Amino acid sequence: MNSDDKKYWKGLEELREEPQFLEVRSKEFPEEISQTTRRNFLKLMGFSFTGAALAACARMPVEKAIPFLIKPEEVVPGVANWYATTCAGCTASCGLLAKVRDGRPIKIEGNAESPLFQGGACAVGQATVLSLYDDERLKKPLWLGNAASWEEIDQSIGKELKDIVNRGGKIVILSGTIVSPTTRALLNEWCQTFTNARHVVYDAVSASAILSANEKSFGVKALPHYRFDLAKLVVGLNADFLGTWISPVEFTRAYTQHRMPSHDMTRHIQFESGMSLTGSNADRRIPINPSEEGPTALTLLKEISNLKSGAGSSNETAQDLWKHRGESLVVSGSNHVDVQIVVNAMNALLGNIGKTVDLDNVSLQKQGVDDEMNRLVDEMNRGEIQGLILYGVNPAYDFPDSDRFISGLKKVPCSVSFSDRLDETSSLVQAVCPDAHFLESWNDAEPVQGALSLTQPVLRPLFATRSAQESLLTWMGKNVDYYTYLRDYWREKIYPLSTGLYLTFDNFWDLSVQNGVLSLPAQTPTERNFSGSVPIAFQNPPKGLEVHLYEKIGLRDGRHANNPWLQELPDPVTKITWDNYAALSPKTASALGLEEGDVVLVKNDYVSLELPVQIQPGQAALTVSVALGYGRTHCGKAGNNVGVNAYPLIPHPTGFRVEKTGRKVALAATQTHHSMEGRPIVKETILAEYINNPSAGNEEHEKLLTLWEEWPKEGRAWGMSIDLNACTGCSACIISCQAENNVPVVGKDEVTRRREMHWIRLDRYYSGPEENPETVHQPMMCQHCGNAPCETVCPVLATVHSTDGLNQQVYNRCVGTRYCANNCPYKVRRFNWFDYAHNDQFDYTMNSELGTMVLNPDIVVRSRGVMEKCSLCIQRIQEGKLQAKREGRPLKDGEIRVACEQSCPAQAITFGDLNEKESRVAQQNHDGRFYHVLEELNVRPVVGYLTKVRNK
Amino acid sequence: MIHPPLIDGRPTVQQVTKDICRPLHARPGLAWIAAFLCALTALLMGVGLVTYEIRTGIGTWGLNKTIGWAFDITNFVFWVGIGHAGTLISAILLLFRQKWRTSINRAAEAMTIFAVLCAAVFPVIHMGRPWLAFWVFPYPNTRGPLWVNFRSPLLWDVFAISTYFTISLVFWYIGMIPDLATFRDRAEKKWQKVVYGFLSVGWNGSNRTWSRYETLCLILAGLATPLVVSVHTIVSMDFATSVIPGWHTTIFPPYFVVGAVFSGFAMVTTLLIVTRKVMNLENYITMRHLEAVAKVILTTGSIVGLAYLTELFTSWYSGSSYEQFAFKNRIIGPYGWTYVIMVTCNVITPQFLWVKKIRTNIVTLFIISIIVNIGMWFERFVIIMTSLHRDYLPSSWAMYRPTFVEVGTLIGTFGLFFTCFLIFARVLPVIAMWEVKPLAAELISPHRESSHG
Amino acid sequence: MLRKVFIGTALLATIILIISLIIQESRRVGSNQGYEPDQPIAYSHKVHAGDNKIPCLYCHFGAEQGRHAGIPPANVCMNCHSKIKKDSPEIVKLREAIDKNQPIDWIKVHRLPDFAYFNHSQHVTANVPCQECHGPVETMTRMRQDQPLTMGWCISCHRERGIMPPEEHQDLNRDKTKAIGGMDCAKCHY
Amino acid sequence: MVKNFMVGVFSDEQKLLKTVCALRGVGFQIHDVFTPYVVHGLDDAMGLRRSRLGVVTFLAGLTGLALAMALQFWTAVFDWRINVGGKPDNSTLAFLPVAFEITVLIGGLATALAFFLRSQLFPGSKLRIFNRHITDHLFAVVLEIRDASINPDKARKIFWDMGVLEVREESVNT
Repeated sequence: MNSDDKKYWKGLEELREEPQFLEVRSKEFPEEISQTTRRNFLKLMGFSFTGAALAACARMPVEKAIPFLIKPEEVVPGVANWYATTCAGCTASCGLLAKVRDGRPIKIEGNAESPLFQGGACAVGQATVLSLYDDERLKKPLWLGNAASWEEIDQSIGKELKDIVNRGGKIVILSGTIVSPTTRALLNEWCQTFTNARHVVYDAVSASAILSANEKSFGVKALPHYRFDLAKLVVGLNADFLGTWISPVEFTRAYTQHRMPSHDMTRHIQFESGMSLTGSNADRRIPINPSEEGPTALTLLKEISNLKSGAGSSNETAQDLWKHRGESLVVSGSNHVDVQIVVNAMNALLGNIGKTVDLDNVSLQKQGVDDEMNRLVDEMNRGEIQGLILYGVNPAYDFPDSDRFISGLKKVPCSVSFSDRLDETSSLVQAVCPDAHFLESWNDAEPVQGALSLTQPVLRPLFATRSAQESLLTWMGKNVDYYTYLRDYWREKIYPLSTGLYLTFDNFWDLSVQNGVLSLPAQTPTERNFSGSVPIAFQNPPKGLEVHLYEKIGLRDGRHANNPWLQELPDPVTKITWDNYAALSPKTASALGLEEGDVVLVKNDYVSLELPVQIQPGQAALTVSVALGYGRTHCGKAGNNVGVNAYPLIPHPTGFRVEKTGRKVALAATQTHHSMEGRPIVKETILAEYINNPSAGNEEHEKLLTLWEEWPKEGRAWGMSIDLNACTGCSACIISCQAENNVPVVGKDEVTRRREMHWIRLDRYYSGPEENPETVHQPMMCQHCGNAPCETVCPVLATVHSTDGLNQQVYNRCVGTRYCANNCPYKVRRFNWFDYAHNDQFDYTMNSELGTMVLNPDIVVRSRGVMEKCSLCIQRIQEGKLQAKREGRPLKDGEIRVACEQSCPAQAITFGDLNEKESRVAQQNHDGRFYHVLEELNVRPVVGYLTKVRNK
Repeated sequence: MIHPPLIDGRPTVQQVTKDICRPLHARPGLAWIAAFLCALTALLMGVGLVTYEIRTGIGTWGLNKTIGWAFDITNFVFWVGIGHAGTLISAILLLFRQKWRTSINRAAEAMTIFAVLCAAVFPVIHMGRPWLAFWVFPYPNTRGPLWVNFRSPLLWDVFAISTYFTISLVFWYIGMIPDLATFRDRAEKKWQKVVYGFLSVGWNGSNRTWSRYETLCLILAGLATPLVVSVHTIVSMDFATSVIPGWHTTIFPPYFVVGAVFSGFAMVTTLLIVTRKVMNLENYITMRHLEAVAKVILTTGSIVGLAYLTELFTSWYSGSSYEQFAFKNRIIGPYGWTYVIMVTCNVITPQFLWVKKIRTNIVTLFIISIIVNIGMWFERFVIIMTSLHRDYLPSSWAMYRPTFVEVGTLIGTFGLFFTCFLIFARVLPVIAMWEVKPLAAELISPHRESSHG
Repeated sequence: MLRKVFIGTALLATIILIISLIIQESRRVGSNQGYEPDQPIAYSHKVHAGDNKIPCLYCHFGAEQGRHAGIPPANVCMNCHSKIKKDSPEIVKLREAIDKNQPIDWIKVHRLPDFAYFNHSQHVTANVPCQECHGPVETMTRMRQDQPLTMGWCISCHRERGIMPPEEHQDLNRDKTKAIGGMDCAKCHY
Repeated sequence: MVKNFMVGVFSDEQKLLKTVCALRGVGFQIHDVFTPYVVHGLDDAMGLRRSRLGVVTFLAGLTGLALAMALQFWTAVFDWRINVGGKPDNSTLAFLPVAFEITVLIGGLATALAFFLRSQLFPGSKLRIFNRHITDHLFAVVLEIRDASINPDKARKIFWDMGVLEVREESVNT
């Protein structure tokens, strides 16, 4: 097929909707003006858009792409295709499916074929589709700050590199952890091509200590593959493994597998400073200061060795660990080698090495070693580095001593960055060669040895960008494209290792691309002897407050700061959006006379930061938790100057004081009241009681009477159940819903006014003492009540019940009285206070041609003044039913998966037909743990919850 | 029992005509002009703010996902409540043959019309898409036709308010026809002759018409009386039929109706005290009128106080923790101060009216009437806002702070109200001459058989 | 008296007339029934679908698979017209457009507001003849919107017809008429 | 057609009442009496029947009630049956408020309309205004001199006896 064909695809019915055309038409039918400027208009903006448009309408989006499952002869307008690919949101490299509609990827979901991730996808991964349409991305390469063509760039850089080689100067490729084996091979080859070239790996948030500790303890400088799925007891030490640590989706999936209440339910004990997502899920949580990590671990180690020697111990955690030896797991997020060595010793003593700690199929994430980076910066400052190629890193922002890095960078004659935007670092370099978005490029990944994953482009590059690998290949003079290079690598290195039955390599390749993931046979993990030396004691920290730095679930290390979806994603614990802050324990705050929102100076002898105070129950006394990843200055309109950069605090985390500035700011929180007030909203029990009585904690049910005959439930009766025991609160569902349903971003001010638009929210409640409360997370969306209070009060029938049990909201009928929202006991309805699309006041996602391309064309973009809410993904229900109808078969349970359900890494959400006795959701409706929130109101929701069971 | 005369100064029938028709010939006084300019300014500001709100979005108000109504519906209920006194005076007191209503019923009815007008603004502008407000009427359309939801209290409101407005307007106008004829016959300027000629529809004082006219007035009064009760009952059902603790209360219909009468009479007092001063009508609107009104305020104020107590008792007795919390939160929650204002203004202040000196003193009466007006606004605010801001799920609890647009719109409706009222005072008979004249005639020849009013 | 009766009758008649006119007109609000624009190429459905009996789905193949029926790409035209009537002035326009790589600005005749989701394949699968909504296309020399395409019009069909003939889908009992076609708002509005 | 009237103007309602009684006592048909306000006892003196406007109100109200209930019932149960909040399609109780309002509205408007029609009051009405001061303080008794059976002098005498202010005869073209 040639490009002419593509044009004609475009020209067809779709082209008619271009804006200029609409103007003409609107004169003909004036009453339709307002109607036409919605979905179709937005959808088709993409077609008039430069590069994307042509590729978009190709019969196949990109020549070599092989669609997942369905092999279309051609793209049918209005029919989505799914392509398997791999996430590049962090190094976890989750297997993804990209939904491509009319040539544009519009939704990212987890790939259920992936053995590690099993269909889960985190908030960040799902939000990457929005970063594809980020207006701040560079549209062309830059040479000395000016736009240039790739030929010019290649020529100039080629010359520079040649000069350096001739001079015998050092060239360094500074990158984040490379999880792609092919890219690693390419970098090796590159470094060999240029004499004196080397590759340095730098992770802003590194696991350097684990690597070193393992080298010292077991002689393997590697990040082990932690097997949470094999652990019956998990002890975490400041490791937020469900939220941000190493591979949260994989860990969440593995962790929740055995968190279903049963005799062998996994138990989880967490020692931590700030209240993390992981800690909020722990069965026992012990607040400790960061400096107590070592002593705590050491105590545990001693107690366990006492137990081993038969001396006994009074330490509960140690007893528990000893009871579960061989099937327990101790993890620490500390970046102190000594702490990690103690943890290693503990795992070795418990016989976990080779079982829950796999050092034979190691994780290939977080390979950065801090010392190497420090050495490089020293070299740069000494002027020893002649060429520096920055790939996927932003040290001018996230290197703790960024000034030293910048001064070093200025001494590098030739500096090149592959950054996709002019960020803090790339705005200082000589040449910026923008890397393509991962959805635009070929690549592979191996997050854990033997678990391979392929990235395939789902659309042609939107701009004149080029994948970094392609650039490197060009500069080393290799005349192959990266696709060929990748395929060749797989032919030589991967294909021989695969055990599947393939006719040819082509067959192997096609299937691998189609599936997106490939598992190579794994090594049998072996037990290893601990050979390190355990420190005898840890130093006491200087007087003052200690700072505990952490990553937030949305922004992580800050690379996604310009993604408004992630900025507006409420922190799962604090529920604050668009900011970082100094979290203090209630006691400390009241001792210092501080209230929430007070702006304070957090300072020690080295650094000082101005941050608003957030009062965090469960925060360890005398600690301040501050999130990294904020305070970007060069990431784009959404993320610039949001919060404060806390990286400079990394080297000096102790001896802080907090000083009041007298100013006060409002933190944009989506929830401001934190107690359930004794109401039975989240029902919970403890395992021991549950085992005696499966309805423990859920005994009380109202006897519901009705005055009149109920409406018949003949056809389908959709329902949902949410397992509060599985839900970790990771908030992936929020982004999934936002992407699927065109939920607008409203910005910090509007969130402060409590006007966020998320259709699904995660309610978080604390109970117990405020020094160390118990936490519950509860996803809350429209409960689709059978006797819906909202429906009765709408004067214009804009919200009524469907025959299949859904509470329908008809946007185009709504006049906006908000009566329904007032009368909703769950407060899940969202009102369009303003026009959020095409409004300069809300310049986030829907205000530019590019931003609107992410919109789901099957869903209306709601206009100002109408109510909206969760529809239980009615478009997916319709699509599923249509598919079954076209194929002449009944629907199967689980065939329709709503967005939040699909993305949930914990698989806490189940959607299905309540009228079908065998469906999972109908079965869960008869579970002893099943209940409806606010059951006594007799509103008869179809969304129900399963009680939370704590293993304590 | 001998009552003091209802009007002072023993005016002749001719004098009555002359006094009431004075605005036809005289230029407006300075006080009137000043008041009118103030009112107009407020109105124009209101119009500007509403325009801004409709162009930009409801987001210009301080509402949020939890609190969907606050100032808007508070103002609506407040103004509807104000309106009730007018109907009560003209209709219910007519049925009870209370003569003291005669000099004040016209102005009170005008107050009703203008208050309902102000009230009707809010249901329209509080909509997200007010340009589609006509969708609330059941009319044949191209959508199937798609009708409306007759189960929604908001729809009942539409019918109640529009019926109330229409019937009040008809009642007011019909009651004015004889006086408009007087104006017509006294008019000097051309435009006055044309306008009053048109409005008085050829009224010639025929007793055959008078006879029917009396029947008509009685019938309309008979219709208006249950109507006025139904209107505030239906308004209260906006809340009473909901599921929100603090709203879902069966006491609301009588409580709202009494509250409406209470606030309405307070507003009547305010207006009459000003009108009699500005329009020199001290002889017609006398202390006896004001005292009667004050007694109504005292009675209804006490009933309102009883309602507050009953509400508290019911919430305690219900055993529902949500109900109990809602009321606890009203009193000692973050908006407790509004509850304090409400109780102080509505329950404590009117009790001073037991003292005759206070209720027959223009100044104290005026102050109390203003306080009651404020208190009753806060009552609606307390009911609407504090119930919403903390309902079932604590995760959604939120705070509310009005924006300048909301405050300005409230002031704007006062502008609308007073602009209308001041124009009314200038161009229409402020006092029902045909009802006052028999009283004047009686005063002059007291020996005769009394005529009814 | 006679005069009064006459006037009264006339008045009543006028009122009834006005009301019926309002109702009549209000039925047409938002409908472009009868819209028949000039197209850049004088394509005749009568010649193709009527005289030559080319099945609708040959050109509008999208209708079977997805939401949009689609205006066929020019190369579909050229399947035949590379041989037939090559020199007709209209075909020359078509070829020129292909040569110049310029899309043809067809004017869309049947338009639904975007808040109404309509899926062609759903209706094709349910054996709704194209003519039901598009009128006697095979007799139209120039394309015309034959039906009102208002919500009331959609609804009247959904009300009256068994949306899916039951005998064809015995086993799909629960997904039948009510569940698939039906009158639920969210069948089309989401 | 030309009508001849005799108009007697009074300033006192007692005199007026007596005059009317006297005139009727001697067999005069009172065409009408014009007053600035409602004079108690005048209806009896003139022998007026009670108005039947109430019947209009009742019938119109009943019509309104029937229409409102019918519309609500028909739209909710027959024309488009929709499940609204699980409430029964025929939510009769919920239909009452609207039905009540419509009853009052139609009843009130119809009564007012009937009044205007019966009294021939409408803008531009050609009703004779016998004295500009009738809407101020004067009263007028009007006899229509239809034929010879009415003796104008006899009437005039009664008027003067009763203390009339002024008596005149008028011819009106209708």
